[in-house]
Amino acid sequence: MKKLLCLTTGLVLMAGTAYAEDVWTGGDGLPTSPLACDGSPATLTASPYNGATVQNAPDLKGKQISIVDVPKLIGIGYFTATAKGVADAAKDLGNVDAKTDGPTKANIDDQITLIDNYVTSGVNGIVFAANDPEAIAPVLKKALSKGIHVVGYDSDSTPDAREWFVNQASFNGVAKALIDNIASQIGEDGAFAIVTSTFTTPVQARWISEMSAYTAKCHPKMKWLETVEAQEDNILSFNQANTLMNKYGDELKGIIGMTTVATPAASEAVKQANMCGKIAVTGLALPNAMKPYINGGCINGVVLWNPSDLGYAATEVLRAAVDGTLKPGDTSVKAGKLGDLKIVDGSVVLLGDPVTFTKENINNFDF
Amino acid sequence: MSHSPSQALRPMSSSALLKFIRAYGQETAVLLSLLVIVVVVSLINPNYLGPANINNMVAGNAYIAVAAIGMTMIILLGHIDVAIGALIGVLASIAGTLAVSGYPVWVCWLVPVLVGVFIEAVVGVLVAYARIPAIVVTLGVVSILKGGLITVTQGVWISNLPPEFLIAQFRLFGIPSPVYFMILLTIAAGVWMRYAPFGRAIYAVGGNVEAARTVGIRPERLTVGVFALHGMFAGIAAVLFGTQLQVIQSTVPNNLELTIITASVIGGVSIIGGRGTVYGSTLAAIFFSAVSSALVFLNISAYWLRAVLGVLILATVLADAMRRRQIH
Amino acid sequence: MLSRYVFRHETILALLLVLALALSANLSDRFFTVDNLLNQGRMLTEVGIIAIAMTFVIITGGIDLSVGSILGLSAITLGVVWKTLGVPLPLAMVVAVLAGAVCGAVNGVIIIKSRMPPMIATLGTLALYRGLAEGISQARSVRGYPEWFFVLGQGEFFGVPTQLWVFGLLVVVAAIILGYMTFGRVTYAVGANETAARFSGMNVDRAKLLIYTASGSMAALAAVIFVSRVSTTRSDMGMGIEMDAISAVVLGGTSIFGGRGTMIGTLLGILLIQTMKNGLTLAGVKGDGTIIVIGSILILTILISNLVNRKRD
Amino acid sequence: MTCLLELSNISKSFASVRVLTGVNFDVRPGEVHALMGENGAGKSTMIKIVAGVLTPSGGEMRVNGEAVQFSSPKEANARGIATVYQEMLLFPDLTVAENIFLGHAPRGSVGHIDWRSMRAKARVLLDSLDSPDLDVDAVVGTLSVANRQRVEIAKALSQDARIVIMDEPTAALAETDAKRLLDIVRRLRDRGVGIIYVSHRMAEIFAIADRITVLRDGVMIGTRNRDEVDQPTLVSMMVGRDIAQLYPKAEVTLGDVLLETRDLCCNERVRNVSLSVRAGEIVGIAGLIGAGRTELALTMFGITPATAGEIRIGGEAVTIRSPREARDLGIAYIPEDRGRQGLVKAQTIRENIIHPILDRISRYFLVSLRKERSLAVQSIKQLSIRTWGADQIAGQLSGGNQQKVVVAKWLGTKPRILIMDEPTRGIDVGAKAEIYTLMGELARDGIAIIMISSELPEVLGMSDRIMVMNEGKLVAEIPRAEATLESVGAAMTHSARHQEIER
Repeated sequence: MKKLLCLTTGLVLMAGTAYAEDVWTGGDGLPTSPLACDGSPATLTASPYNGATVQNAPDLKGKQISIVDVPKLIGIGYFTATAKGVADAAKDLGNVDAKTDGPTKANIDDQITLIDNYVTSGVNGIVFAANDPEAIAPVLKKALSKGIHVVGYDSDSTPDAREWFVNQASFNGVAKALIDNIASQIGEDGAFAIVTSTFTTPVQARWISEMSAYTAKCHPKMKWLETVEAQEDNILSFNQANTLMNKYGDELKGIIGMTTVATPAASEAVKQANMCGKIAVTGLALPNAMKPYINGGCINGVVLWNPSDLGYAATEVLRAAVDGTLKPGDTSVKAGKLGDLKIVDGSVVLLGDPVTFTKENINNFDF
Repeated sequence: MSHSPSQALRPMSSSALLKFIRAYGQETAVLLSLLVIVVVVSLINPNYLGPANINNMVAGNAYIAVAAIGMTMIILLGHIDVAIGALIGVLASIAGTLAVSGYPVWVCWLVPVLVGVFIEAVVGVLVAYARIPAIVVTLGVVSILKGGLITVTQGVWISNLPPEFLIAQFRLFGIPSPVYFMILLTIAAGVWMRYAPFGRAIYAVGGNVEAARTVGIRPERLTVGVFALHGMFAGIAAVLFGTQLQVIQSTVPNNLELTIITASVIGGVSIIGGRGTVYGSTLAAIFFSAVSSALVFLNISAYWLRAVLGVLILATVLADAMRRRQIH
Repeated sequence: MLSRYVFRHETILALLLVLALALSANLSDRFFTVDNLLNQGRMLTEVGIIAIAMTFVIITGGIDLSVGSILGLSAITLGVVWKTLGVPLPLAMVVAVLAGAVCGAVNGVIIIKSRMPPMIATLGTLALYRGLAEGISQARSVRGYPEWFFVLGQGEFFGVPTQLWVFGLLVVVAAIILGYMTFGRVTYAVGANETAARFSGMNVDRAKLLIYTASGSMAALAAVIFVSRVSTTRSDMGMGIEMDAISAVVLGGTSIFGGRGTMIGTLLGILLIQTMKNGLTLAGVKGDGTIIVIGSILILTILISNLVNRKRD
Repeated sequence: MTCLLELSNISKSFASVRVLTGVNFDVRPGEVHALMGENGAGKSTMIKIVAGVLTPSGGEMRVNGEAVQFSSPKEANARGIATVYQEMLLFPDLTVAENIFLGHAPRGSVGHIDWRSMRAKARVLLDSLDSPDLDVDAVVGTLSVANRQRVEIAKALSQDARIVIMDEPTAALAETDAKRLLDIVRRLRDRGVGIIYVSHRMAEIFAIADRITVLRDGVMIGTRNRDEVDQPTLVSMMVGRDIAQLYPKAEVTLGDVLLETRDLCCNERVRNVSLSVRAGEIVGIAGLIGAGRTELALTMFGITPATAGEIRIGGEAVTIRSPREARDLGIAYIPEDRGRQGLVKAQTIRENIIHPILDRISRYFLVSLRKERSLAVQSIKQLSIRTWGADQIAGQLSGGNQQKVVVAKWLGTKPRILIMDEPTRGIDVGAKAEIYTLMGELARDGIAIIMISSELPEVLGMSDRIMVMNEGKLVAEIPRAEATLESVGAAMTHSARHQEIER
């Protein structure tokens, strides 16, 4: 029995080793378009509108509308912040009833069911962050066909299933910010590792692909050690970060957290291991979760857009679409307190460049 | 005579070592597997056995080990609790909410334990007196706890926790406190289950309810008591879980309950009840973090972690089934 | 007498369902529309199909926790066989269902041969099958299915969602098997007293093997419909669906100890849960509130049913 | 001399059924008081009342002259009453020492279980029971039946019991073990313990009992000193009528040999059994529990297929690998454990009756509800099953009527060979008589019947021939004319191989 146990464990581990790939970055394998190394802006090509059109929409211009915000999941700080943005925009606009409801797990089926129910209940607009771009498409198309306006944020669906998508930052922009940030801390020949959510999460996989391409293009000597999964689970992220440090020892100079859960957890791991200053951590993170580490001097800086602004912008864009002030072909849209936002790639509203939170500015943010 | 299996076993009983292995077979098996993993992986990458990594491996799943102590008792009785994951999430959030509201830390640590005892005692009453199967009760409780947690916290992370509250980050002689909790509670529970009449009664009821009645044990009362105790361990596990980092999420790891149940089962608790100790489940919890760490060290994608665990569960329980067939 | 008891539980359920329907209709005028009701049918199909087979499994006194993972593995099989291996899609669908059947059969063989408790055996394969799904797919989604494929999950047939026909057909077939066919009698006998069933000349092992294989196949069929409904394949599909299916079956009056339960009960259980999910959402209750209600209803229904039952003994 | 225990006018009813009526019984110190009666006579009910498991509906119970009322076994224990249960209520995963002391283990200074002293005390106890070979640390699940029995007795004695109830303690023991057990009983008696001893074995009763009380149909027939009675008197007290009356053995002309086995084996449990049964013949198989009788039946019925040897049906060699194959060859088996093997108690009579013939009464796999009902109604009538209808739950019937349902379900397969394992266990005398009559009728119709029974009067009364099994072997074949309690009993207990099972 003991033999059996050991044997199977050994076998499975060996089988796993044999199967393991050499360098597995965790990217999605789709084509990439890394930005220029020097930061010169990418040429924004104006392309024709490629979003969907809402059918038989009632004319609600200026009238009171009710909208629902469906994030990937509820119960994590990031989407709590976007929900706050949605609520703020609704308050600023004055003629929008907004509500946030989402699945308790990042589960495609629950999200679809939820949206479907809201379509039936007859809301006027939906803002969403998709768990899967394809899976969510049918139900969104159904909403469009019933005269419901649909705007995405954070994680897109296929373009033909929504009108507009508010992009927090372009994929290659985030990739550049993260890689440049880590490179500036650990040097051009430093080695780093990534803690991501799961390899199945499209957004993270996209970023990682872009990061990999950008590293190859602009920081060719940097060593990408490996990418590990930690779901949206802070204890697991913490453990994985620890394991990375233990595995690579002095070789590991930096960790990039790809989720707002992983980055503070990795920071905590570095702090608890007394490796502040020896291992740099950066990544995507909410300022509130990072304040102890950045103010304490353990971590230099993390990258993120303002998720509240993201929710805010999505709501503003939706209102503009309902009112007809935002039409296919427009190149910018007015978004309340956020001012004018650019529109690229046919139907993508750009929130702006990602913000790097450092000791200097982090206390100005509260989300 | 040769047709009784007992004959084959009897001559061995003179050897104390064999006796030990026979009594703690599954525990020994887990320990050996753990050693095999440690030896193999550290040969490939010596960093695996670095003090920091050992610390992480032992501490990383300490809260799972603590929760598995209670789960072991529940399974010994022949029941199961699939709500333990959600419960740990709820109790951790309660602890965190109290902490940021400025209550003294001992209140923040004690209240979740008491709430855990209360909730599980209610489950125990439904199981023992209303005779609803434990899996049905706890299936319902999962929904109530999960929904309740989101409704109450609105999904907001609890941050700005006072440093003195973060008990899981305390260290003594460089070893994080969860390790002490895990070891002390495991030994305390192990000793209690061996030396306390109440502890022995768990084995009696799990092994043969009717026989237990004839020796004066009241199975219903005992069941409620064990569930309450299980709630206490859940509460302690929740505090350890919630204080490990600087923030408390209102979600728990996916399938946390399955991990805890698996730790108990791999640790040697017979799912039919009546046999097993808490030492095995604690070893199993450490074993899990050793495997999960080994996967990173061996560059094996975490995809395979689940497959490995699945094979392990099947192998151990198969071994248990085979051994049982030998006994009866 | 047995049928009388069942009638009682089903009466409670039916009353609850009527109550839930009435409440939902009262709370939102959009609930009682043909459109919404049919659409709810589309939503419940996957859980429903799995619950059909799960009813048989639980009546034999077993449980199958691995169905969610089998769903994931079959979905991945479908995607990989079609896209990576280039097998024609109709054939890939067959292969996917076969893969599910094999997974189910493996469960059955483990349970029969090792006499491991089904809960533990399928807890093991739950992890194993999900691990395989993730390993095989390397976590990549498969997309780009042809348009005709979506007929199954998104299309309609005589104005009713395609998969609802499938589900309806399966419910009827399963109800006939369970209620009127020899196999149904064997299923009940195995659950109520396995030894007596064996001594009555029934092939208990074959029945169990068939039931677990069917459970795997149904999970795989649900996977194909699911993929067709959401247009994509992911390795995390179906996570946790086993609990939904088990809840529906148990709510439907099937005893977790085996020997008792009906297809009508399971159907009522599924409908009740879906009605509450839908009705509460339309009434403005959020998802977290809804699951609290469902959890409470599950415990209360079984509690009431148990109390009624005990009084009668 | 004061009695340790005195029962006066004790009655017990379940629902509206009276199982004990006005029983008077007493036990004196240093006495073995045997309790006898057929199955269903009320012995177990009486024992359970004394042990505190059941509370009497009427009457008075005194321990050491003091009136008592027990509401739990624990209270009976506290009064010095201990029970050695027939089904052995032990914990298979725990050790010998712990099984003995569970619930009243020696405590240490902080109230903890003192394992060292517990093991030492267990050792002393076992030694006093002449069992120095029994390891106190052995896991009970690995022990032989005889050793478990000793653990049970040690458990009873561990609480200073003054009264020990022993419920058929030798039923499963081979001769040497049974003798050893009787020695233990004598030791206890000599220590002044009062023993209530339940047994079917006449020889044993006469060897050990001081007084004998006979129960029949819940009524006390009488208490006699051992030297006042002889075996035939006891038997007629138990049975209540002439054996010839109870066992209506009809003369039947025997037909051809229907079933024959040659050197049939099933592992170690059935060894080289060769027997034959003719049409219309009733062959009784006697033996101790564990002698391999049931195992032989299970082998012929395909539950545990033969590992060697041959089975011939109507002269043709056949292989039987499953009950279904056995059924198709015309073999039916009425199992010994009605509740576990014979019936699905939670289902209706109707459903139970068609279990073995599901395939035969269905078309296109659809069960013919019409045929099902008519078969059930017909069976109820034919076997006069007392029920309110075919839809009554089988578990609600009395033991005798449940047994008739089992018989009915197997008669529905139209068997040529009927194996009946303990066909009258736990059913009342009336139902017994009906079963015997039915057996006679079936034999007259040309069915070959193999009857396995532990009730010797029944075996003697009904069989044309008696086979005796011991340790898996057929050790004797006795024609009806030569069969007596003594001859059969001797063959049963005489170990073919004089080896000790336990070292």
